[in-house]
Amino acid sequence: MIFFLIIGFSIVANDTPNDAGGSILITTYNIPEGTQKIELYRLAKGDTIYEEAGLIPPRGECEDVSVVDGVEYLYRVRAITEDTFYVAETKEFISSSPQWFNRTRITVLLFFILFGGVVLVYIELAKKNPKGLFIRKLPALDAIDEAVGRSTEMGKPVLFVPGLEGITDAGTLASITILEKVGKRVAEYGSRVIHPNFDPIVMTTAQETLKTAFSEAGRPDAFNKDDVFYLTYEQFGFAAGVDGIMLREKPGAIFLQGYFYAESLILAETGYSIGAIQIAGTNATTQLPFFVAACDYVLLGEEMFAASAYISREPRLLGSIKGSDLAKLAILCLIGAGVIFGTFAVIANNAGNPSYLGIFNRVLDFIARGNG
Amino acid sequence: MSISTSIWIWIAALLTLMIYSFLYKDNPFYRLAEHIFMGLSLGYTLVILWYDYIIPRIYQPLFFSPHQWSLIFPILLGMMTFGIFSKKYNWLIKYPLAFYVSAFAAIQIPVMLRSWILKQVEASFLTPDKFSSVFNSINAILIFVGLVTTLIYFYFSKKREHGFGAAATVGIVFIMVAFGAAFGYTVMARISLLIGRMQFLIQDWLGIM
Amino acid sequence: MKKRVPLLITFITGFIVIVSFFVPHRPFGALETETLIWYSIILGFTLLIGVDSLVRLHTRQIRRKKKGWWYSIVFFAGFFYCLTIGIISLIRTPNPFQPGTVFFYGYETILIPLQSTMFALLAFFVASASYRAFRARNLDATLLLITAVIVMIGRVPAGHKLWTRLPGIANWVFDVLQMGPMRGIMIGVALGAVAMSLRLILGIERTYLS
Amino acid sequence: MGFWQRLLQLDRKWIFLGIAIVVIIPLIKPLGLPIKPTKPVQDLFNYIDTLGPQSDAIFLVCDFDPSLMPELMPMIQSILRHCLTKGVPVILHGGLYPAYIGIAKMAIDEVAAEFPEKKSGEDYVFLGFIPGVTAVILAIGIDIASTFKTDYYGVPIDSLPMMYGIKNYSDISLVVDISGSSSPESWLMYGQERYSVNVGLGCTAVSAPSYYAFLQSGQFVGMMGGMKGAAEYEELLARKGYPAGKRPATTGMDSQSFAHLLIILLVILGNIGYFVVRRAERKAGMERRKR
Repeated sequence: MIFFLIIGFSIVANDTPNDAGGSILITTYNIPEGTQKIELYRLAKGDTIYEEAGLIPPRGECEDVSVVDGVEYLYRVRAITEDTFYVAETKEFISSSPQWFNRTRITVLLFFILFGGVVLVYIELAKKNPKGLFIRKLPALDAIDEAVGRSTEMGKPVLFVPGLEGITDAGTLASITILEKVGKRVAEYGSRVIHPNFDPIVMTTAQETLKTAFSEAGRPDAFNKDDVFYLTYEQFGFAAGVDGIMLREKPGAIFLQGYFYAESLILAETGYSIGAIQIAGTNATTQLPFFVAACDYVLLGEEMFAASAYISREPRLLGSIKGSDLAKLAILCLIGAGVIFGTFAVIANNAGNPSYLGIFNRVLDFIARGNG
Repeated sequence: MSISTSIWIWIAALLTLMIYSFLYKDNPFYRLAEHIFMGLSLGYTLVILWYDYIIPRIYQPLFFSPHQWSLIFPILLGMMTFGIFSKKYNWLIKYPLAFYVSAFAAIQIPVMLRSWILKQVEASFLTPDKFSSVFNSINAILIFVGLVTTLIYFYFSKKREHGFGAAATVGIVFIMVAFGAAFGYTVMARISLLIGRMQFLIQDWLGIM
Repeated sequence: MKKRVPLLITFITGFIVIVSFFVPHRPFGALETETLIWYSIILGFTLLIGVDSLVRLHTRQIRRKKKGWWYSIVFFAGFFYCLTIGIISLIRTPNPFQPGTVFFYGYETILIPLQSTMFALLAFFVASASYRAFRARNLDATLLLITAVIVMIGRVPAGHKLWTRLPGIANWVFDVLQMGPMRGIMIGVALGAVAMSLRLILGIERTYLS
Repeated sequence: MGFWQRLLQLDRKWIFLGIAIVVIIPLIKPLGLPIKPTKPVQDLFNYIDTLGPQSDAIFLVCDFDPSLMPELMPMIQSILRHCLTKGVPVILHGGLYPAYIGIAKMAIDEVAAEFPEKKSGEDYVFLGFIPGVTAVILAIGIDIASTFKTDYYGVPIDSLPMMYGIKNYSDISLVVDISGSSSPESWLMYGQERYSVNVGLGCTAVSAPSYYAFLQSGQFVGMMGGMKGAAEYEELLARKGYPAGKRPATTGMDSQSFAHLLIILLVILGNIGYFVVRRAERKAGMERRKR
């Protein structure tokens, strides 16, 4: 057998990092000119013959996923050109093993622990002293009382649309908290709330919520379960149905709170045309523009979460808002410090000292690693 | 100009017109098309469910080797959702719901942290290469200011006073510009869909052009 | 029992999924995919609830002979038609969505036009809403409408005809002006979602159990 | 009731009629307003235009449902035409979800009929649906033939002449995802980050804004956004003298222009009316109080 061991063409085998085992990472360097394919062979400790282990793609890197954890191997590659072939081998035995921690995800873990910790601490603090946490008041919240009041004066009902998402959506959950507040006001004023539904589970939850709200306002008898009903499971069918309700019942106040899709604009337009006060809120960022343009008050994305915390004064919601705020503050500080340090590093680099720029890039790399 | 002779194109065209008749007013033709649509899409959902869920995820792994008997648990949990139909066993649905809600939440956490937060923070760092020309520098600073003031706008646990309030005001200006851009693009997409339907009616059905 | 066990399920599931994201070692790494499979199976069942709700609604319409009840018959006709051709195609071919099957034919000639027409109705509504509801009622809405107008005009050939710079400005709005706030909104919404997920897993958030 | 008040209460049927007219008339009598390609589309076009019969293949993915056909179908067909004209080997994948395969079939049937000398398996390959979504994206990085086994027509992939030498992403110069969902992110996450394959995309106008960030960071080679993006690609094909089919996106552009102009006009008119009426009401309110 004739083969060439050329200087430069080499192979490195390592246990694939951050995996569940059963894989060895093979990297080849300085692949000879004109290579058509690279064959991989492997020798298990104790065996005498190299067995075939597949081909290496032209990039020169691959994972051998047919290995057994704990068994030690030697590797050999053959780079085959038109008229000859070149060989490279590993010198030391290598084995694969599973890892207990995926290091490429360390930034995610760090951020998760910090953020989660802050949220939990603030939830506890809020439990002890719910008045102690300040949350800015949102104009849309004052409007709730006004809207319900005005529609009662006019002898018109209130319409509450909870969006098209299921109970797992953060927007739907916030919507239920807001519904509680609206329900209480409606009960106090002796008005009526109509609540059409898209999702059957959201419907049962809304029924329970309104029932509680009415009893807490001291008017359990005024609650009519049939006002919370199931409409349809089809997007435009739902929009047409709600439109029909708007035109027939002429509600004085309309709440569009939850996750909406393309039908948002149909609902908001019809609501505007019947002259109702419209208070919208959604975490669907694509639909926010239509609400802003056509409704009187809008809770923009995260404002919805803040609003539900403000209304309920529930520690779990207050704590989360405070936690999110601190995370935002941390992000602001981080990128702010980045600007200052980065400017300094570039100046230092231009003055002939590249070490600070190196640190800057390493920090960036560390944050980026969360995406590995 | 040659009007189509294919019966299927005629059916499609008539259904299209029946839906559009809603623009004049709600009428029996629209109602008819709407209910055909709802019925068909429900049937379609069931066929997808069968083909995409039940066969590959339940039937095949359960009845062909290697049998994955552990799948019996999610199936049982899934069946408990039917508890919603009975007053007495209504509470049964809470078990699958608990699993479902929690799995969704837990899968969502790393995704959100990685691509919605960390990735965006990383992209927001001002690196030297963003200042390659005067125009690029101004743009980089505008993007940076847009992000910072937006974050300040969404900061809820501080009173809006002085500089902080001013920054939040700048933030809402940026937010509204972003919404305007999204608005424009969405309108564009809706019109495109209408053009597509009109092209069908004019070209494929009526044969004009 | 009726509340404790679900909370326990919530916690264990959430804990396992999160740990398996960081720990590739057995048994965690493999548990992530397993949970996903379980999740998708249960998702299928929750979809069935929606199907059932709709079928019930229309059965009730017919039984009570409510106004327009015969539309519900049309609904069932469409439903069973689609189901039948679906089943026929499922028996005959491995993939009923393959062109050539009866199911695909019905899908292509009836469902596709209906679906796209329904969606295209929005073009009309967007026009009427621009006239009747999109108002510059305050500074926010004014800014929004002005940007929208620039983008709408800048992104079509007519914009180039009006002023050659317009397309460039519209692109600049995208590349620069909207980038910062979009990132900020994404970060905010994501923080809210993570906080809620955490509350759910730890059993602090129980609204869904009521 | 003043003029503006009456105008504001105009029945919306007239507005609907207006939209229908500005959309239909330019379709029948096109004006041919010039289309100026933008950079993201130009980038995508240039990338494919430098390739030839000897280059690595284009992997074109059809990831959208029928309701988005007006925007996305012209894109997929333009890329197919471009590849077939230049002789670039092209693999059309019928999408990550089962319902998309029918659309891919319609696309390839129409384009293949325009190129009677091009043969399936020799000049282009059409792959069917297999379940798995992200698992499929990952598996293509290992071996296309063993992942798909046969092409859409049931011919084993190993026996297709075009597929000699095309094993996985390392033999693919570009993945073009024409998508109505978030699938381009999956191609980035699993295709690009794991196997460093280049990715380009075509998407609806609704989702275009959210992909600008990725485009800016260089993760996508180029992008077509909405019907306008498709029209720009058709224009680029036509400028080079390549066949561009019926150019459905381009013929739609005149309607698009006029519809936008009408909507802008409506926004302006509606707001003028709103302010005039509001002022009149305020004045009337004040006078009443004076009395």
